[in-house]
This record gives sequence, C-alpha cells and structure tokens, in this order.
Amino acid sequence: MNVPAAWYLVLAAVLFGIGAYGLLTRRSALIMFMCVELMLNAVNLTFVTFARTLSDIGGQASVFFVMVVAAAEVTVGLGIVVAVFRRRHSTSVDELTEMKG
Amino acid sequence: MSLTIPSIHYLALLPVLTIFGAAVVLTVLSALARRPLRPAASLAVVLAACVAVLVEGFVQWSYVADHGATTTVAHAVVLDGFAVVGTVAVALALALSALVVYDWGERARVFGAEVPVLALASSAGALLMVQANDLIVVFLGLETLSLGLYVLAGVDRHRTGSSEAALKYFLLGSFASAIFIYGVALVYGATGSTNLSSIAYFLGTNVVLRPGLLYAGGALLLVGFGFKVAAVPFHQWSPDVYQGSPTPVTGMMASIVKVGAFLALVRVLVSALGTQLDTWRPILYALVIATCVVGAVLGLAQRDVKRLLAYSSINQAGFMLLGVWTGSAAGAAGTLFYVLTYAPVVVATFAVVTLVGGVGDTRHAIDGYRGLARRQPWLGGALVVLLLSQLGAPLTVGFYAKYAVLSATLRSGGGALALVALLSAAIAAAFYLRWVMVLVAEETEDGAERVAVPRATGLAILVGVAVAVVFGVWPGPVAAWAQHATLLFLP
Amino acid sequence: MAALATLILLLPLAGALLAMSVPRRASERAVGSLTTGVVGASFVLAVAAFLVLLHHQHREFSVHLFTWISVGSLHVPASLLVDPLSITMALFVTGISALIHLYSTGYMHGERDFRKFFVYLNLFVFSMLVLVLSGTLVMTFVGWEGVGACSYWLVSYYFDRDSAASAGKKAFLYNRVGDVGLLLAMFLLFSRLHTLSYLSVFSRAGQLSPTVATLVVLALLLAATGKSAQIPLFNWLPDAMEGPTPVSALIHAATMVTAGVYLLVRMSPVLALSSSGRLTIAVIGGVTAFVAATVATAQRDIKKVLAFSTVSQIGYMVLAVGVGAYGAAIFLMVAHAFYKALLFLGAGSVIHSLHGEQDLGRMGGLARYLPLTYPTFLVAWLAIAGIPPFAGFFAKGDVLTNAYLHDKFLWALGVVTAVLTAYYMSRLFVLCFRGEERFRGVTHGADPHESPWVMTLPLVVLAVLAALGGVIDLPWAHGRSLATFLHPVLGYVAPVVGATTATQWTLAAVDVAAAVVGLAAAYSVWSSRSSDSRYEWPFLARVWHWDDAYDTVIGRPLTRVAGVAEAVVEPRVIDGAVAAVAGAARHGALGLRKAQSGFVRHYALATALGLCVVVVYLVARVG
Amino acid sequence: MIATAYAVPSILVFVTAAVLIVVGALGVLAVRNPVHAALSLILTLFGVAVAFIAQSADFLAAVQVIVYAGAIVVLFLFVIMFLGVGFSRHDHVEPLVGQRPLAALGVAVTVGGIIALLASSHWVTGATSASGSSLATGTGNVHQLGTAVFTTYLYAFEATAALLVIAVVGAVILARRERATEEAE
Amino acid sequence: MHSSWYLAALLVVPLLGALGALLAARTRDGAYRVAVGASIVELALTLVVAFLYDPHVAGAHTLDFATRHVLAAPFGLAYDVGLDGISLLLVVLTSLVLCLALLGARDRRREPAFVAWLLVLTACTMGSFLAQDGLEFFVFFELTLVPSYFIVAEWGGAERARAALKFFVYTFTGSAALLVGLIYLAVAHQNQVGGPLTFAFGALAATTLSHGTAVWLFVAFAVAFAVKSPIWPLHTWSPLAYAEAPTGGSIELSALLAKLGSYGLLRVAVGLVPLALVDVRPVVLTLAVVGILYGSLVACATPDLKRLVAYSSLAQMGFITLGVMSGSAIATEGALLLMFNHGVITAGFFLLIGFVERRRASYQIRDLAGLQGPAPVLAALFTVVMMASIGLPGLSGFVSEYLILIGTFTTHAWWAAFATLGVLASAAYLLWAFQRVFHGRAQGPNEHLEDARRAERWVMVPVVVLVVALGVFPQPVLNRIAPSVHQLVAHEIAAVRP
Repeated sequence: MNVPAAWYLVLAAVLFGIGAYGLLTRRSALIMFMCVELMLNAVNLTFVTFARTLSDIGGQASVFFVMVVAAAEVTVGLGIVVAVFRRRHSTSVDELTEMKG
Repeated sequence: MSLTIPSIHYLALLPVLTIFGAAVVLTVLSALARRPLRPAASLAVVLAACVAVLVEGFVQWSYVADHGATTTVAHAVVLDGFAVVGTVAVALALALSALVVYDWGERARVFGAEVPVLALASSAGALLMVQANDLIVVFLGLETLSLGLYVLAGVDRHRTGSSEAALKYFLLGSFASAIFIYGVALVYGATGSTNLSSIAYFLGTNVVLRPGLLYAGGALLLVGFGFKVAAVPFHQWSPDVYQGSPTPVTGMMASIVKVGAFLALVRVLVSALGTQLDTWRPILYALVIATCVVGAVLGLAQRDVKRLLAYSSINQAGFMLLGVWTGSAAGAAGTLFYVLTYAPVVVATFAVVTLVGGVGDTRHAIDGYRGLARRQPWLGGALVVLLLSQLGAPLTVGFYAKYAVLSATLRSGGGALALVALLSAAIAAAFYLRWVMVLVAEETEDGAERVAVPRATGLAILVGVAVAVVFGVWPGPVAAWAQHATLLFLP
Repeated sequence: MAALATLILLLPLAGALLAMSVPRRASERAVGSLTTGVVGASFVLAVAAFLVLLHHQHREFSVHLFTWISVGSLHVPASLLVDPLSITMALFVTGISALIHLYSTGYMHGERDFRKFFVYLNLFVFSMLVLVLSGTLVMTFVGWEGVGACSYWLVSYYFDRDSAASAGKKAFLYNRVGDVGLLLAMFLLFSRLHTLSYLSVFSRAGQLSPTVATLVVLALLLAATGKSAQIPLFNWLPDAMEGPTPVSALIHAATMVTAGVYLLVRMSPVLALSSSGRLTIAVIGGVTAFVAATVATAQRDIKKVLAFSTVSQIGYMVLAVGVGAYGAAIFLMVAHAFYKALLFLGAGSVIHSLHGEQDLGRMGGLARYLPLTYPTFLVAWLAIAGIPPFAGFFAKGDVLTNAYLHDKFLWALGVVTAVLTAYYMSRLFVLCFRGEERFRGVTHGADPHESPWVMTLPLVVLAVLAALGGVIDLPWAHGRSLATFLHPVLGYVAPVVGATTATQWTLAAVDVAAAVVGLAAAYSVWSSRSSDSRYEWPFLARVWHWDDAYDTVIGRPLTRVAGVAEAVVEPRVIDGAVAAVAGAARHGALGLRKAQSGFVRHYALATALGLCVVVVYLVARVG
Repeated sequence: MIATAYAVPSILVFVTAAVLIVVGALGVLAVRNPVHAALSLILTLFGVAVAFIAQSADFLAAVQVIVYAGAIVVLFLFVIMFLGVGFSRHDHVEPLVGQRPLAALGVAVTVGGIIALLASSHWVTGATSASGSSLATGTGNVHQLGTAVFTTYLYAFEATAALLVIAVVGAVILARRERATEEAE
Repeated sequence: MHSSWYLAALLVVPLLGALGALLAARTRDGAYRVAVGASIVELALTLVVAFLYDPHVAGAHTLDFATRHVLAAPFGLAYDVGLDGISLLLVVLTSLVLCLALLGARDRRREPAFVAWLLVLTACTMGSFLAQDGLEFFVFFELTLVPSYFIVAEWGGAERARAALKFFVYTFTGSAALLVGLIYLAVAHQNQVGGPLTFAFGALAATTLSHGTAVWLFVAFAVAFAVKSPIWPLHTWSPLAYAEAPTGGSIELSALLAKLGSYGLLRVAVGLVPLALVDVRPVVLTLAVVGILYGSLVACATPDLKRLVAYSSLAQMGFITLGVMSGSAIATEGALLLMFNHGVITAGFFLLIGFVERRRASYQIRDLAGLQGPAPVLAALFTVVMMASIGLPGLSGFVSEYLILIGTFTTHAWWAAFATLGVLASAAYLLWAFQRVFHGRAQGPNEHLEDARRAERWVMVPVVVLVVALGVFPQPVLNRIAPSVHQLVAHEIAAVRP
C-alpha cells in the first residue's frame, strides 16, 4: 500500500507555489527560469500522481511531453538570457525597465 | 501487446504538415546554401506554403461540409469548420506578415531564413492549437507558437528593446505555460483524460458532485489562455513586448497568437468544459470588463504607437472574450468572425507602422505621423481605414466583428456587459482618433521625409484594407462562413 | 364682398412688394406715390365695403382665401371676417394710414433709406389689415406679429443710433411678452373648443368653464397690455418714439397700439363669460390711464409727452372694455386716432421745422411761424383735453359715463386723469407755441418754416376729423350711430343700471370742469416759465422708476443668470461632468500606467494575483 | 495512525522525496550563488524522481534524472559558467516595494486554494483508465508508456518535432546573431 | 408603389460624386464642379421622389419606394429602404443642405477631399433617413460620424482637434447604447416569433415587451439621439463642434445631423417602443423644455455668433423634441416641419456667418458692430433668417413652432405653456445679437465692410424662398406627411393606452 495520492498532490502544489514565489522574488533571470523548472516539476509530479490514482498511463505520457517542452524552453530561454547578458552584462530583470507605461 | 498505430486522416494534418514542411525545407535550404538565402526565396516558400494551406483549407471545408466534423490520430486532431476557418486565418496572417518581414528584413539587415523559418514554425504551432482536440496538443502548439515568438521578439539586435522584449516575453510566457500545464494536469485528474472529446464525454455522462479539482484545473487553464490573449490582468507583458519586438513580429503576435489562443480557448471552454459554463462565466465576465476597460483607458496615455496598438489589441481581446463568455454557438461564431477579420487588419496596421518606423524601427512616436495622410494620402488613408476598422466604425469589418460578439452577448442576456464593452470602445475611439487627428494634421515646418512603400508591404496593407472595407460593406459571406463553421464544430 | 375685402388687404402688400422691387434709382416721388396710392385705394375700397355692409342684412361676411394650415383637428384657413367691427377698424386704419403716407413723403424727404421706409410702412398697413380683417385668431396673430415686426424695423430705423436700436428691440420684446399671452389664449381655446375661427369660437364659447374663460381673458389681457402698452408692459412705447415721427403717429398712436383694444373687443363674447377677468381689465386700464397721465406731466420731450398721453388714452379704452362698454372703446379709439395722429403729425411738423429738435425747452412762440400747424394743433389739443364739441369730449365722456355706472372708483380715477390730460396737453401746447421763443439756438437764428403741403394737407384733414369726429356716435343720435352699428358683434354684458339723462348731464359737466381745471392750471404754471422742477417731479419724469424696477428685478438678474450659465454652468457643471469623465479616464490611465512599471516581476505578480482571485472565487463557489 | 494504515517504506519514500524536493526548492529560492541554485535544483529533481518511482513511473524517473539533471541542469550550469559566477549582486535586497509580501500572500492563498479545491473533490474525480489495467512497473511501464505515446499521444509526439525544430533554430539564431553582430562591430 | 431604384440612386449619386470629385481633383476647380453637379442631380432626384411620393400606397400603408434585400442573414443585416411621410422632408433637406453646404464652401473649392467628404456625408445621412431597418439605420447613423469627424478635424478652426474628438467620442458613446438596445430588441423579437434575425422597423415595432424592458430600451435609444440632437444636458459637444467646424461643416452638423437625432427619436424610440412613453414622456418633455429655456439663456450671453446659433439650435431642438414626444399628431407634424425649417434656417445662419467671417476673419460679436450701414443687404438677409427663427408668422419657423406648441398643449398643457416662453426668449437673444452686430455705428474695419456679393446673394435665394414659401403655403407639405404621422401617432396611442 502506498501513501495517499493526496500527499503527493499537496507536495506538488507546494512545489508549484515555491517555484512561483521564487519567480516573483528572484531577480536573476536564470534563477527565475529555474523556478519555472520547479513549477514544471510540480506539474509532472501531479501528472504522475493522477496517473497512479486513475491507473492511466496518459498522465505519465503527458510528463514525457512536459519534459520535452521544458528542454525546448531551456534551450531557447538560455539563448535569450545569454543574448541579453551580452548586451547588458547582467541577468537581473530589474534592469530591464526601458519599456513601461 | 501489439501496437496499433491509430488511423491518420491526412487531409486534416495537411496544413500543419505544409507549414511545418516549409519551415523544414527553408532550414535545410539555408543550411545547404553557401551564402544566406535570398529573402525573395524565403518569401516565395512562405507564400507558396500559405497558398497551399488556403487551397487545403478549401478542400477541407468542402470535406467537412459533406461529411461533418471528424477527429483523427486517436482523436487528437479535429477536422471541423472551426479549425478550417482558424487555419485559413492563420495562413492569411502569416502570408501578410511574411510580405512585411520581407521588406523589413532588407532594411533592418536581418538576412537569412531564420525569421521566415521561425514565423512558419510559430504558425505551425498556431495551427496545432486551432485543430487540437487534446490538451497536451494544445499545450505543445502553444509552446511551439510561443518559443518561435520569443526568439522573433529578440531577433532585432540593433535595438536594446528587442532583447528586453524577448526576455520579458519569455519569462512571463514560461510562467504562464507552467500555470497552463498545471491546469492540464488538474483537469486530467478531474476527468481522467487530456482529450477534449473524452473530457466532454466524461462531463456529459457523469454528474460531477465535487468539482473542486475540475475548477482548479479550469482556472489555471483560463489564466494560461488569458495570458496568451493578453486579457487583463494577465496582459502586462504585451505593451512592453509589442513595443520592443521588431514591428513585423508584433503584427504576428497580434494576429496569429490571438487566432490560435482564442480558437483553442473556445474549443476547450465551450466544447470540453461546456457543462461547467456557469462557473467560468463570472470569471470571464470580470475578465471582459477589465480587459475592455483597461485596454481602452491605458491606450489613452500612450505616445508610442506600438504601445498604443498593444492596448488597442488588449481592448479588442476583451471583445473577443465576449464571444467566449456567451459559451454559445453564436458567441463562438462571433469570436471566430472577430479573430478572422481582426488578424489581417492588425497585420496591415503593423505593416504601416513598420514602414513609418524607418530603418532602425525606432520612429514610433505618434508625432512622427504628423501630416502623413496629407503627405501620402494613400498610405495615410489606408492607416485611417485600418484604425477605423479597429475602432468599429460601420462599413468597416470591425463594426461587424463587434456587432457579432455583441449580438451573441445579448442573446445570452449580457446587456450590461455588452454596454460596458461598447463604452470601452468609445473610450478607445479617443486614442484611435487622436492618432487619426495627427495623421490629418497640418505638417510641421521641417517637413518629414516621405515614407517609402515597398511593393510587398504595400500589398499586405492593401489586403488588410481590402478585408476591412470589402467585408465591411458586404459581411454576409464571412458571417455565414463563421456561423456555419461553428455549427460544424458544435452540433 | 370677397373680392373687395381681399383687395383691401392685398393692395398694401402689393405696394410693399412693388416698392421693394423697383429699381434702386427710382425717384422718391415714384416710390412715395406708389405706396401712398395703394393705401389710398385700400381706403376707397374700405369705404365701398362699408357701404355694402351698411346695406346688407347680415352684416357678416366670411371670406375663405385658402387653407393655410390644416393638421388633424387644427384647421387654420386664411380667411377674412368682414363685419361692422372689422370694417370700422379697416376704415380708420386705411384712412389715417393714407394720410400719414402722404405726410411721410414730405417728412422723410432725403432720408437714406427712403424706399425701405415706405416698404415697411406698406407692410405695416398690410399686417394691420390682416389683424383686423382676419377671420381666425391665428390670422389675427399673424397680423399682430407682423405689425410688431414692422414696428421693430421702423423704430430702429435710425439703426446707427444705439438708443433707436435698443428701443426697437425693446418694443419687439415687450410685444413678444404679450404675444405669449395671445398664444396661450389660443392654445387654451383650441384645447377646449377645437377651433380658432372667431365665429365658431363665439358660438361654442358657452362650453368654456368659468375658470378657463377667466384664464383666456387674462391671457388676452396680457396680449393687450403688450401691444397696447398697458401696465405692466407699457414702457416700451415712450422709447419707441425713437422712430421717425410719422411712424409714431401711425403705429404708436393711431393704429397698432389700439390692436390690443381691438382684440379684447373682438373677443367680447368670451370676455362676457368672465366678470372677474373684465374687472381686471378695467382696473388695468384705469390705473394705466392715470399713471401714464401723471408721467406725461413731467416729460420734456414733445414726443414723449404724446407717447404717455397715448398710453393714458388707451388706458381709457381698456377701461371701457373692462366695464363692458365696447362701443365706447371703439368710439374713443377712432376719435383718438384722429386727434392723436394729428398731434403727432403736428409735432412732427414742429420738429421738422426745428431741424429735429424735440425738447420742449427749446421751442415756444412757434404759433407765429407755423400758420397751418398751429391751428390744427390747437384743434387736436382741445379735442384731447375734452373740450366740447370736439371729438374727444364725446368719446371720453362715453367711457366715463360707462365707468361711472360700473364702478365709481374707476370713474373718479378717470376724472382725475382727465384733469391731468388737460393739464399736460396744455403744458405742451403752451411750451411749444406760446411764450417766448427759445428755439433760436437750434435754428441758428433763422425763422422756422412751415412744412410743405404734403405734410400740412393731412394736418388739415385730420383737424377736421378731430373736430367733427364726435358725430359718429353722439349720445343723442342713437339709431345710426357707431354703437348701434357695432352692436351685433359685441358680446353682451348686462349694464349695472341705466343712466338717467340728468346723470348724463352731470357727468358731462364734470368732464368739462375737469378739462377746464387742467387747462387753467397748465396756463397758470407754464405760460411764464419753460422748466420748473417743482412741477416736473423727477419720480414722474423717471416714469415711476418703472424701467429701473424692471432692470433691477428682471433684466439684470436674468443677464447675470445668463452670464453664469454661459461662464459657469455650461463649461463647469454640464460640460464639467463630461470633462470629469474624460479626466477620470485620463487619471485612471495615469494610475494604471504606474502598474505598468516595466518590472517583469511586477507583471508576474499581477498574473499571480489574478490567478489568486480566480482561485479564491472558485473556493468560495465550491463552498 | 500512519503506521497502521500504510506500509512504513512508502511513507519513508514519500518523506525522503518531500524533503529532497522542498529543501531543493527552497535552496533555489534562497541561495545567492546561481551555481548553488542549480545544485539545489538537482536536489529537487532527484526528489521528484524518487516520487516518480514511488508511484510506478520508473521510466519517467530515469528520464527525469537523465534529461533534467543530466541535460537541463548541466545546460544551466554551462550558461552560468559561460556568463561568469559572480554576477549575482545584491539579490538579497528587494527593491520592489511590497513585492515579497504580496507574492507570498498571493502564492500562499493560491496554493492553499488549489489544495482546498483538490481536497474538496477528494483529490481525484476522473474516470479510471479505459483499459482498466493498473499501471505496470519496470519494463511493463516502458511498454505501456511507449504504447501510449505511439497511439493516444501519437500526434502530440509528432508535434514535439516542431517544438524541437523551433528550439534548435531559435538557439542557433540567438547564437549566430551574436556572432554576426560582433563581426559587424 | 414606385420603384426602389430611385432611392438607390439617391444613395449612389453622392458617392459617385465623391469619387468623381477625387478623380477630377487634378483640374482646377474640377472637384468642386463635379460635386456641385452631383449635388444638383441629387437635389433634382430628391424633388422627383418627393413629387412622386404617394402617401397612400396601399390602404393605411404609407411606405413608398420600398424594398428589402437581406445582405447578411446571420447578422440580420438587410438593405431595406423606403420613403414615408416621416422621412420625406428630411430626405429633401439632406439634398438641399448639401447644395447649401457646397455653396457655403466655395472658398474650399480647391480641396477635393473636403467636397468629397461632404458628398459622402450626404450619402450616409440619406441612408439613415431612407433605412427601414434598425441595423441598417444604425450603420448609416454611425457612419455619418466619420465624414463629419474629418470635416471638422481637417478644416476646422483653431481648436478643431478637441472639437472633432469630443464630437466623435460623445456621439459614439451615445450610440453604444443604441446598438445594444437595437440588438436586444431584435433578439427579443426573434425569440418571440422565431425565424431569422431581423431588424425591420415594421417587425420590431410588433415586439411584445414588458413595461420595464420598454423603458430601458427607450432610454438606450434616447441617449444616442439625445446626444445627436442634442437634447439638454447632453449637448456640450455641439457649441464647440459647430463653432470650430468650417462653414460647410457647421451647416451639415446643425442643419442636418442634428435632425438625425430627432428623427431617430421619433422613428426608433417612439416608433419601436411606444410603451415606454407612459413613464419617460414627462422626463423627456421636461428635458426639452429645460433645453429650450437653458439654450436661450446661454445664447444671450455667448460671445460668438456660431456658438449663439449652436445654443439657439439647442432651444429649437427642444421644440422639436417636445413635438416628437407630445403624442399629438399636430405637434408631431409640426416637429417634422420644424426639422426641415430649422435645417434651412440654421443653414442660412451659418452661411451668413460664413460671409461675415470671410470678410472679418472673426465671428466674435465684439469684433463686429454697425454692419447694417456698410452692408444693408447682408443685414436684410440676416433679418429674414432671424425673423424666421424667432417665429415671425408668414415665415416658416412660425408654422412649425405653432403646430408644436398648440399640439403639445392639447396633450401636455404645462410643458407647452413653459415652452411658449421660448418664443419670447428666442426673440431676446437673436435681436440682441442682431443689435450688437448690425446696429450702431460701424467703425474701424467694419466701416468699409463689403456688402453681400452677387454670388452670395444667389446662395441665399433658396433659403429665403423656402423660408417664405413654407411660411405662407405649408399645407401641400403637411398633406404629404400627414398620413404617416397619423399612423405613427395612432400606433403610439394604441400602445400607451392601458
């Protein structure tokens, strides 16, 4: 017998929340991006948990796709971070306020 | 356990394959070619793909009209009128954008096939979204669309704003994506599937006594979509990104993203989660009001036309949301009509802005337009028509777009909502007209130079204006098409 | 008869139109004779119509010209009503007009807008004829307004003088106040009786409730006070003297200003329904007569004296109407037309000879130099003063007798007024023609010249009429007199009590005594001095501060309110609300712009908070 | 209570996973040095992998470790190194007024709300798998997953092609533009 | 029943004229000539139509030249035109005002766009008056904003930008409610009777509504029309727009576009939801009376002639509103007649002010004085127009005002009684203004002011002729419009009856 799915779901939700909080409070683009990865992991954990409770492989398959997306995002995202860093020599998003209003 | 590959109805997949194929072809070509690919060649490939998609759309339409809506590839893809119209809209917007990009690329010294390839691939993402019948596919389409645009936003190395836009768009976009996919996960948990048909079937055959999980999932999905369509309060990326991105790319954002995201939103909300409509509607109600009003009011304070258009497009998104709010066939048809006609108009608008923006893509202060309509009556006049269409003046297609969603809203008993939306349009009229006023104003003494109108961009503008005027005078066919398309999607 | 009546009406109009369209270089002579001729012809036709009417059984002709307005139940034909009353009016209107036209050709000689003057004059006659001949209240209103407009144009004839321009405007506006009364009367009648033609109104008048009848009468009275310069709307008339003197004679003495009296008499069948209304009329008339007479005693401008005299005399007429003596009112109207026109024309002759001088202080001793003007003026003076056997004596006597029978107080007021009348007219006469010559400064030492024949001929004719006019309704000649002639068309008001012959004689004696007292007083005061503030009380000279009061109570507050409305309410309040909305949008935009801070983490926070709100809503929904 | 209801190992596994995940996540949140953050991230990723295994997602756990920890985090680290380690200045000071409390409040309420919603529907409401078979572990899991990917999720699987093309082309463009500009300068 | 092609021609001729004007822009004065030609054709055509119009097409049916073609079934959009007595005068007015505006815009004859906009505006206005379908009406109604906006924005005075923007946004806001109301009504109608969505006036008028709904709909409609008319207190865009617009634009705005408001109030608000009148009538009547008095009051104090005419128009529109809302056929006919007369009169005013402005480059009252001396003809023409506006019998203004007041008095005596004070007020502000401008002694540049030129006199001829003719012989016109008005009022009375 396994622990109830609820535990994992709460764990995932908390992880999601930590990721979101990190995204909102960290100023480094890289770390914000890592927080997005945390959030995606929370999603994955949720998917897997539901897959177990529903006895459905679909949830696990979905995780597969989320991972692909995460990989693709990282590729592009880090490219952008690097591009921005090249220009501004900083990854702090707080310095990106040229456009507002 | 033998593996049975699901049957594939290739007609349904043809548009995506065509567009994505074109992207691959271009990539390969540019990789093989010793020198950067000539822009004309890229343009030719994109246009050929778009034309092909339009033809395919025609074939698909007649197929759907004869056989009704079908799904294929294990029900992950749907071939219905709604998808066909969305496909056509995306192809049209892509073709027009490509025309603009062609001229812009030459001036901005952005050579090579990268921009067309990314544009094609993004559009493929949008196509995935409009015909997706599975939340995972929607998500993948969304990501494909977005990733391409993240890069495109930052493609202009000559302006700092471009990279800022790219990073902002990217960070916020991936945040929204994470929210969206979390929503997918919760909906999956609530319904046991990510397939829209299965979800609809599950919700249709079971009474969900404890809908909390479903609600949570739906809320997260809504926020994800809300971000993509720039609904208030999830809109804040859009003015900055619109302003910073290269102008032709902004045109794509305003057109293709809206088509993809709205059609997917309608499909998810109306067809899959339709039974829970009463739950979503208050949220959408608030979203519509906030989006309409904030878009209109903030537009008033803008001196940069790209930001102005960003707020304009937020305001327009509010109207498109109206159709979603109704949750009815008429509303879906209204939203469909809206995005279908808005897309070419907004691309053409940004085409004009691209031209006026000049070589560095920097002259976007509204004062830069002073006397344009007097100096260059055709270009200025075209812009005026495009703005009037977005404003919703009669005899432009924008009027009927607004009319379509409003009548649907009133059918669903949303009198107050319709009134608020229309009043926001009246506020928005103020900033459109201020722009128009600048256009027709007397020239200043220094006499700005003429804006050159290259042929391809000119063609794009012309098409946009033609859509605005022709369907403004004679909206019947498009209206009937949109209505029919919706009937073919919602039985 | 139809053709006759139509022609009477149309001739002056044709004259106006012709005069308007003759080439600019046409001579004064041509224009003058054309316009005078058509009015003369009109007069001749009126006489013919009168004769026809006299020998006709019914003495009532309705002439339908064309349908002017017909909407639903509202039928307004352009129709004429020829009956004793209208034909009497038409007769003296055309007659006096013809004379004054003739006079004007001399008086206006050399004026810049000579032709325009005569166009207006002809138009005026046309309008006046429309007023009196009309078969419906609406057409009467047309004429009513028409004469008002002509009066406006003619008073402000010397438009480059600010006083003339203001006077014209004032005349029109005061008239307009009266017009509101006439309109309301029409509306009331139409809403109750569904007709506005005189004959139908009279035949259905019985359906009016007493309240409505009183309201109608009061509305008509308001109309009459405006047009006939009665309290409270009388003070436009003295100002109207800014117009050329023939205009004052014709419009502001003989014809137009009596239109109010005519209207009341015309509507006598309705008046008959409301005794309280009639009492109001009588009081207004009596008080006006008295007030105006007091004012006239202190005026220094010859025309102003005559103007207040006119107001006062019309007050008598209104008094007569109020006491139900319609015949007496008309009698006085006709007689007054004769002598007042004569007075004005005489005054005009004097003014003409003194190069436009109107101040009594710079006249005196003119009798010697104006051999025709002087005797004719003398006749007029005696007539208005009420000396027998001139027309004024009989006419005024008739009114006072009726007043006496009706209300002793009103009669007493009338008698006092009669004393005052004799006094101020004698004052004027003495200051103008007798005493030392004070005009040399004006004429630069030269002798004044008598006017040309075109001006003196009307004087003579009018003098004859003023002297003998009394015959049309001599008290002892009942039978073919004016009163009998008019009787069929007048609303019947039962006399309080019949007057015995002895009473009549006594009353006549009182009248004569009053006249003599006034005369003697004036002579004793004014034969030896030309100005004296003891006898020219400033309160009276300032018209009882009537204008000042209006200015303080109505004029200035209204102007201030208008100013406030224009400068404060309009931009700040009404448009201010609009501006506030616009401002709110702008301020909202500025506030919201702050949220759009450019910080990507703010944007993310907004998204998160948006999500938070949605989730909270759903939690609440689940319960 | 717990011990009576559930086998001790599964609790242990859960607690292990939870600690790994939470500590790692908080680490990402708290540490100043991005390299440390990346390492914390790995901690979380491992924790998630443990949770996967505990819930019969063996193959995914493997992929998690290989793809995430092995590729993605390495990529992060690569970029961090590429950009230089000492770039993160003053990250402990929050310049945006109210950002942290509001973020904390918003996130807490949201997560709390979501948990409440999940709890209200007893954590799961969906239909069980149409096949009715419970999830296999080990090779069976891989087989099942493969079958799903090539049947139900075939289209999604194909669609990832587009995604990856975009990612690759995008990365290339971002990199190449860099070079082109440098050359131009 | 006559062919509907006449009406189609009425819509197309100005558009062709606009096109021709743009094409002829190269040649000197070409655009202007084409435009004048088109306007003359349009006027001739209008007169033919007005002459042919048969008020008794089929029994009680008073709609002539009618046709209906559905253009976009899902939207319920149809081309549905027809002419009845209610539109008749306004259609004529549209063509007439076009001619006058063109003639008043002679100094703009080098600007093809200006005349083209005028022609387009005419087509839109014509469409609104001919439309027998709510949505079609709305499209045309709303469309008039665009050309008027450009006319003010491009050729207006110093504050044209603000004026044009305010005008547009104000009226656009107003029509928002109108559109919502129309759609609501059409949907309600469809829900009741089924079938395709339709906005045909005839159909919509037959919708059964609850009392409350009717009131809300009426308010929604009335707001749009009150802004357009304008009805107090939604008028504040008008003085600014009238004053800032060029002469041709002021003429179009005040003489024509204002009538769209009162026409809409009658045709759409009263015509479609008469049930609401039970509750809203006192309110609207009161607003009308307030407008009459307030407009007159402000007109007294306003410092320039164009604003004066604007406030005078506010008062006059108050009279029209009074007539439209009175529930009396007499007053309604009077209101229709006043719409026409006021159009002619204001056009006359703005033309004359344009003449003065051309000479003195100002229409501020304080800059002008004693003009009658050097320019007697100008003064005379102004006098005629002014007297017509004051309501001097024998001129056109009187007949209409009289009908309105007497008709309203039979149904709503108190309001009519107060409105009658407006008769007094109009005389006050106009005469005072006339005195300040034309009377007194001319000095400085006013002293040698040129009198009306031959061309200018000819421009004023139609105004004067109409002012006199309709004052003396209004009956032929009244006869033609009566059946439709009676039909409408009967419908209204039947609906209001408990």
